[in-house]
Amino acid sequence: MLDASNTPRKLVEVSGLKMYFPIHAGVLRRKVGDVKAVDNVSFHIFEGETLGLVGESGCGKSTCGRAILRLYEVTDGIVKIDGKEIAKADREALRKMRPTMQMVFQDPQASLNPRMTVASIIGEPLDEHTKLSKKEKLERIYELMDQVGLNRAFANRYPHEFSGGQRQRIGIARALALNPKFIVCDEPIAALDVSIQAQVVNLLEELQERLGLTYLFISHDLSMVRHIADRVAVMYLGQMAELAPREALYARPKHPYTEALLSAVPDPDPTLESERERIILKGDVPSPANPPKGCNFCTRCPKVMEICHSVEPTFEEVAPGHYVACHLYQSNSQNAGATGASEARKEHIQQGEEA
Amino acid sequence: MRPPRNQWWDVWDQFKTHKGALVGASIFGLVLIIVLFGPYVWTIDPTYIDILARNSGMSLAHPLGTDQLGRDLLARMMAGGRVSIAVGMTAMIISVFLGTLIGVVSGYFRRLDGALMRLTDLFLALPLLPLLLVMVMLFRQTLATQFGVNTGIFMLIVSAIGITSWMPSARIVRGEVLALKEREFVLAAKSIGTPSRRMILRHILPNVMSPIMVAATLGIANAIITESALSFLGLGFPPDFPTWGRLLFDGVDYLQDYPARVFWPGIAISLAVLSVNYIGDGLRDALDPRIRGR
Amino acid sequence: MLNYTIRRLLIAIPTLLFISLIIFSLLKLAPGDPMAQIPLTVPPEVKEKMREALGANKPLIVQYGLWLKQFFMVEPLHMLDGWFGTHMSDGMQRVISWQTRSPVADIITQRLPQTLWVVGLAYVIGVLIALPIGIVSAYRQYSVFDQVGTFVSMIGYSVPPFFSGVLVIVIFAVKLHWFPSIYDTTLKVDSWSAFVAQLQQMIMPVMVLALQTTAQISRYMRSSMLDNLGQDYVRTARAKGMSEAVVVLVHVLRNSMIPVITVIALGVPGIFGGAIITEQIFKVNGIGQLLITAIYANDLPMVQTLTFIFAVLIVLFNLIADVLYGILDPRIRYD
Amino acid sequence: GRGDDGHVNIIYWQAPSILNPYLSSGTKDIESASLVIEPLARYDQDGNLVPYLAESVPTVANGGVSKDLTSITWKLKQGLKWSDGSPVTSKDVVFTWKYCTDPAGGCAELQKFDGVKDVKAVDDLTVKVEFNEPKPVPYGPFVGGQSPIIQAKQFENCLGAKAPTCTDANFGPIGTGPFVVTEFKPNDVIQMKANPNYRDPNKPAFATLTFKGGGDAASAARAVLETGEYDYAWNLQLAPDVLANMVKGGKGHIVAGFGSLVERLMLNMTDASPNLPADERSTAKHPNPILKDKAVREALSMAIDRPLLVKIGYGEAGKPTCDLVPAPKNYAANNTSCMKQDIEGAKKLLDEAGWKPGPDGIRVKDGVKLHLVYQTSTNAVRQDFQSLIKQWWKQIGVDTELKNIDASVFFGGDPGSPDTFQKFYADVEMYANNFDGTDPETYLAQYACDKAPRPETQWQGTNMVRYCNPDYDALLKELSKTGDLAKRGEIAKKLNNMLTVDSFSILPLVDRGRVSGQANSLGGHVMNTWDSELWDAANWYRIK
Amino acid sequence: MPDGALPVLDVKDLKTVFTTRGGKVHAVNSVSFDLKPGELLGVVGESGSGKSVTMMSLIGLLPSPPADVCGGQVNFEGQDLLQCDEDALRAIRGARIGFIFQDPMTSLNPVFTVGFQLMEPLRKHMGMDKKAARKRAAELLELVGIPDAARRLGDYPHQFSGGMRQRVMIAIALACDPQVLIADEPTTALDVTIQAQILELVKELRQKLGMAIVWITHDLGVIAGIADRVMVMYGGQVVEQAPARELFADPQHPYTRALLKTVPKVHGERDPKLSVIEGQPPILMAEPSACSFRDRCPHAFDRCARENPRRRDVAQGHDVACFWDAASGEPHNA
Ligand SMILES: Nc1ncnc2c1ncn2[C@@H]1O[C@H](COP(=O)(O)OP(=O)(O)OP(=O)(O)O)[C@@H](O)[C@H]1O
Ligand SMILES: Nc1ncnc2c1ncn2[C@@H]1O[C@H](COP(=O)(O)OP(=O)(O)OP(=O)(O)O)[C@@H](O)[C@H]1O
Ligand SMILES: [Mg+2]
Ligand SMILES: [Mg+2]
Repeated sequence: MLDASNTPRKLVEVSGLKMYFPIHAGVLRRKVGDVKAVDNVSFHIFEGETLGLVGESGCGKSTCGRAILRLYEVTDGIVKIDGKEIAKADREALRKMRPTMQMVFQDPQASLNPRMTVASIIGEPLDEHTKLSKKEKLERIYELMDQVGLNRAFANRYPHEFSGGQRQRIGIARALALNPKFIVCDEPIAALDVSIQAQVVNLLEELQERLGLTYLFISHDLSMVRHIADRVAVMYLGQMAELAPREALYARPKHPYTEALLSAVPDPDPTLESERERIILKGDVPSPANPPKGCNFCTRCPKVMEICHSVEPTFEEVAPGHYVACHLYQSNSQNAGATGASEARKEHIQQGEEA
Repeated sequence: MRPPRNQWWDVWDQFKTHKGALVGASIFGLVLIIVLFGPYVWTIDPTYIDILARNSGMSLAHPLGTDQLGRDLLARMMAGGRVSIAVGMTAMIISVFLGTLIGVVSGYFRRLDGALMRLTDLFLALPLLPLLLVMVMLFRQTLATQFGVNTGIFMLIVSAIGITSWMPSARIVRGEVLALKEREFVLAAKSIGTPSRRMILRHILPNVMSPIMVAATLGIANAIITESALSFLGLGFPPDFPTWGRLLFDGVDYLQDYPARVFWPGIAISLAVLSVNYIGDGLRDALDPRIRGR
Repeated sequence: MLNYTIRRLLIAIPTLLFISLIIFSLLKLAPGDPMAQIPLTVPPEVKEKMREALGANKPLIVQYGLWLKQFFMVEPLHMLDGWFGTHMSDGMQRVISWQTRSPVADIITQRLPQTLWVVGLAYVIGVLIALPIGIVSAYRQYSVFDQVGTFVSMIGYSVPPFFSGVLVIVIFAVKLHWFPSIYDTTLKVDSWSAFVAQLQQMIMPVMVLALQTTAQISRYMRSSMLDNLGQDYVRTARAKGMSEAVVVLVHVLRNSMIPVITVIALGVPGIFGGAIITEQIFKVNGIGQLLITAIYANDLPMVQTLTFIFAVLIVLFNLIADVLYGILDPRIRYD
Repeated sequence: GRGDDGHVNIIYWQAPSILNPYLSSGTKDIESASLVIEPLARYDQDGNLVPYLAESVPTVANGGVSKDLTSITWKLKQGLKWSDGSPVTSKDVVFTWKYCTDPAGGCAELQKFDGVKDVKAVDDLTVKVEFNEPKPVPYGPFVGGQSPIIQAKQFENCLGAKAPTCTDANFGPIGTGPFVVTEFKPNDVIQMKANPNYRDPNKPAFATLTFKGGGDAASAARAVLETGEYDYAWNLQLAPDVLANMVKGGKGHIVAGFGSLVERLMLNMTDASPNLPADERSTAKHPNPILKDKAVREALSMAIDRPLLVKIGYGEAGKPTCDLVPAPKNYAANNTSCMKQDIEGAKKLLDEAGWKPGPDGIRVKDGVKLHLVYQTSTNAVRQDFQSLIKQWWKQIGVDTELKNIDASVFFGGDPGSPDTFQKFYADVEMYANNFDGTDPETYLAQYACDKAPRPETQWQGTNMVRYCNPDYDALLKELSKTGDLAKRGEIAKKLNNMLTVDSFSILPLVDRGRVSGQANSLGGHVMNTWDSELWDAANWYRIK
Repeated sequence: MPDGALPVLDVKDLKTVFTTRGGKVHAVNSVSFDLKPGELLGVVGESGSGKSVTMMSLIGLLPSPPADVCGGQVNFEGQDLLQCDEDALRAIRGARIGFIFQDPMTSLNPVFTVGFQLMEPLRKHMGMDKKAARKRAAELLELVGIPDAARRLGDYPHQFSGGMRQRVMIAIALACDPQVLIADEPTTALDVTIQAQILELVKELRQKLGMAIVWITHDLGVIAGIADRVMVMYGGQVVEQAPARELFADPQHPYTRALLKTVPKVHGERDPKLSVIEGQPPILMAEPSACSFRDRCPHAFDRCARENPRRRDVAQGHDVACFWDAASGEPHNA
């Protein structure tokens, strides 16, 4: 780990975050269990950086992002943004802090109220948190529209009159309205097509540079995350599998899940594509209501060991800034596991270097 | 460049393009004008009895004929229209307001849901007639002394109809709200820190407009007809106080001998109901920007 | 699903008790008197005596308690007695109508056939007509059929039955002599001619009632069909080479029926509630007429029992509607 | 011969709910029951008594009534049989008395047995009714449709509180009348067949009978007059022109008869102002500020065109009247002073009394405006009357506020309701009333001073107008002691005039007849207004 | 792939117009392409470029109104599909030409079991009885890699995950062994891992069954992995068509070039900045009379605004619709 004194400030600190959705059943609707959408997740984000968060559908990425912004009442854990505790803040305090943290949503169509004009959508946060005069407000709205590259003439239009990329810009303008420091981007490009994805990503990058924003960039598009993120976190079934600086993660993934994930991404190059061997994961993701015992990847892991079925691996730093939750790298696991792990590690590193 | 203009202009622009709605609106407007200003032109007192002119047919003196006491039907139709339309509109507004309020609250605040839905069951199960009897007995005198006989009874009738007809819309609205709550734009508003009240007013309500419009258009028809049944039961306006429903009801006895007596109020009610329905169709489209664009 | 049903049923019990208490208090509060229809020649003292004999002047809570006991204990026991020939309810007072001095339950059972035949059948017919109309007008949206359908159903909705009923009587009974103007509740269908007579006397009330049902249900059906016709799975079905009939009548219809079936189910209690005005006009002395005469006569036990049964039906059919929804739509499993 | 004429259909737009008049005295119940159970004697179309189960009508002259007027002795016809074949005896008559007078039974005809000390079976066929004090008119018990004889055997377990448990008996009493019940559906329909043990072996001509109930007067009329589905329809209270048009259908005709039913305006002598405390409104504590002036009352009466009211509301079925007791002959005062409308006269009268028209045309005196609240029950004809009268009164400078109240509330007598006709929280109210049988004594006694409804009596009482005149009360007392018919007539007329043409407290409007519809093919019926309309059902036959 | 074999599907000058309240939308403008037996043709292009409409026009799946397939020929097995009547088309749809739709979540009927939906075409086109159809349906599910297939026939779509639903859709499309399979963005809505599974599956099946496939997508990575030939669409027109390798190695059309550049790579060098195609896709309110890409094209010159470029061959099996010559960097003079 780098020395704390010369690293940038940690803007967001998450530790032990848990977000359980209760399951009720029976005649009396007693609680019979939980969907452990996010289960004991810890990480931090430095000021001005982009943390990519990847994983398969349903692994809890969105839930994690929403829990950080307290859009859900979190089950447990601490979330600090800009030094202030969020997870347990009272309503008024939370409302005061809303301007510092904002969100851009996955589905640009669904996240815009179809019955509001662009101006009123972008103006809504201003109404909520500022006391600008009508004229000032309009001025600010136009300014924001310029910022995200929307023609001012569109102010009176409705969301359905825009293309997906433009809609996403509206969403971004809304998020920027209050000069936030931290923005959670929940799959902002998933619903867009390639050429437009690039526009949106560029816009986000440009804004980050200009305004010094910090992003949590949620996506399952690994190539795009590689492009935009400084560090990347991989989630699987509600838990962190791996977190590492971008280059390290893409060049030398440690967790078998990350490997599989990376190998599955098609490359727009037929020559490469035809030669590449894919690691195809078998089966579906287990239900987060009923995760497997031990390591939660053990049901699909190509390198599964005996220990994986019984002991849950801890999330540990195995190289500077590189965290993994896998028995292959576990420092304090039992002997049998340890030998296996070190062998596997060797093999693994070789694989990574080949890629 | 145009500054953002009032959204209602957009609504109006779209409304103008809906043919059915335009026809409906013009007919309804015409009916309104006749009913509101007609009495200033056609000045016969609707309760004036001209016993010599009993049961006369259409003539210049009485364009729509007269009733069994020789009262002028045209004057009665206009006076009746005022009341019927006012009752229909007001009762509909009360009913829609209650239905929307309860539907939205129970859909939006999970904690209140169970209780409010049971309340809805309760109202669905209440026998209308005894309930009305009780209401009339308990409040008629007070209201009549407070606001005058006709206003008092008007208030009583519209609230009676209103509070006994909001349940279906409450159920529908609740369902819509439950679905809306899961939509991302609600979450987006939450992330901005929008409080519940504004969340409902700004994001939920406009999006449950279309079932509300349907409930409202049907509600007017329902209220006009219920009012006639109430007058019939003696719970309504004083007997010499004409309403369309009452004229229709009174006319039924004379159906064979003087069919015009049922024809005119029947036509008036149907026309009002139909035109309101088409207006509702148009409004629903006009209120939805997605349809508007097309 | 089962759990959900059971839980809803459990919640229904206190709800219903509460509803019944409210209804009871309302009925007591309502002005009027069981002796109102006694001629003015009967002196007040005698009326007072009669009231006393009925127990109509006891305090509200006593009367309510009595009704509860009679309705929930004596009546079920009596029913069991009827089935098994036992004598458990002997000597116990059943719920007695003030007006007829006879057990309320017996009269209700007597009335049910008429109501079911006429109001029930009208509902069924109304629904059966409404569904195809709704389907066709959605499938051919904005066609002439659709426009005319909208127009007619709105008219149907806006014409009160006290008008349409008398109109058909004047046309078909008085002028044309096709059908009787008065429903004969004593007719026993035991021969072909009796069956024809039954049909003849049912046609007009059924027609008037069905008009209203048709008007409403067809509107719901149409909008539900429209919602579903635009869905992706319709395209899939067509891509599989399915004929239009299969696409519309199998794939789309089943989905469209989901909301409509609940509307239909919620209308069923209305059958038992009767169609008061229509029953009165055609003299189909069913449940609706029973309720209205009981209300006019201030027959508290009768009104209370009828409205309570009605409340039970409403709560029950609310539940059935929800359960049906769950059954028809496999995505929804209430739990 | 019996049963030769097949089937007859009767429709009453109010449906019978029970066939035991002792448990309900609704007209529909009494009249339907009169097909099955019979009294000792009935009134005929002229109000004369005719024996039914009795051999003859007892009088002082034939010795049936004791000289001191304290007892009456009835003799039953020989060989009378119940429809189940058992003989009718004096025990049944005694039982009937016991049944009705049981304190827990809530008998609806209790007043029929007012003042009865004892009823004794002298022998199998002789019954003696003893009274507490002399009864000038001893024909209360067991006379008329309200007081038929029921079978002791059938009802012996139904005394008192057990009365309502005898559903079978209440729905299908064993009787002596021309028909027996085969099926009774309460509030719906009754099926009957000829009584095999009816005393006249040739009667009734009809083998079966259907008595349908429910609906409204218009449809009942239609069924008899236009479609011919029914043979007899009761009480066709419809606008006369509507009825006249239906008769053109050619299937039936109207039968009408006049009794003592009078539609009248009651003028409240006390103040009903809502500003008074609830238990002082309409009580003797506050005289009516407007109507205490006799001139006003008289003017109100003069302004009314009674013949026109009849023409519009009742046609053949009504006669204008100025009398509270219009019949029978012996008691009818036959006043005619009010028959002609006199608007100018009324105006003059008011002018003279100091009521001067205000700027809006409404008369005022001493700051009191001539503003009246006029209430009645909900009923199409009454509402037309209200409108007409309102207009006439307006012509003489009286402002009227109309109010109509559902009949079940208006006549309901619920002390909690402000809208009952007893409470009379209005200045004027309109309804119709009549008297049982042919003697108006109790009827006139309704206007004794102490019969006024007031809080102390839980608002029960019959003197709606709160008329209070010691002379009237004294005259009433005299009537109750007078046995001589002519003398009784004199006194009754005087009483009648005191209420109407002298004081104008009660303004009679219309002598209402009974109008019923009868199929042209139905024969043998004579309209009777003094008893059940179906009193002669045994004589009915089909015209072929 | 065997060159020169007769195409199974030959589309010429296909035109489709939508009539809307706002006016006519020319969604497909003179699209021509062919498909050889066993070949996999990739179709790429940004959203709204007319990919789906083209394919649906072929087999009459567009609702009419508003759609009107107003010109062209579609030769399939010796007949022109556009001239066929509804019944004939129905016999071909699902039986000879299979279709997989974009969104697996909504493309299955939620209230019928997967088995029912899978057996429907089998019973209709293959005339199987219930039992045979059920057996075949289970085989098909097995084929697309759904474990415990026989039992899952009784499940409803919502009981399947997105990936599995898409496999069901594939199974339905394959049910009657079609000659041609049209897959409209079958993996766009899915995760990379699931997408990888499905790509493998399609490769496998193609080998096994040997049918021709049209694969619509806007993910160039997917195309690179599986396509033999690629067709690039823009503004309702085909702008470039080439064998896959050649297209990626030597794109001719400026749009294709730009498109390839917008894609970030997951392996190899990371580009510091994504390049974008500035501007908006064209609004297709009229038939194109000029190059529809000219507003966004870095190489546009005056001719582009006057004339709509026609497709011209640049190499064997490689054509492009552009006035600009990529090789020379000069306007082409044909
Ligand atoms: N409100 C909720 N109630 C119950 N369970 C929920 C709720 N929201 C999410 N979940 C469950 O939590 C898990 C994580 O969901 P989440 O939406 O965070 O996934 P995700 O990683 O964002 O997936 P995607 O890529 O599809 O957006 C899922 O299994 C989901 O079913
Ligand atoms: N029903 C319709 N009415 C009017 N225009 C339509 C309709 N369907 C499609 N279009 C238009 O046709 C054009 C082509 O649409 P198409 O669906 O083929 O695009 P696509 O290339 O498949 O895009 P995507 O990648 O988003 O699926 C678009 O401009 C679209 O607006
Ligand atoms: Mg998500
Ligand atoms: Mg598409």
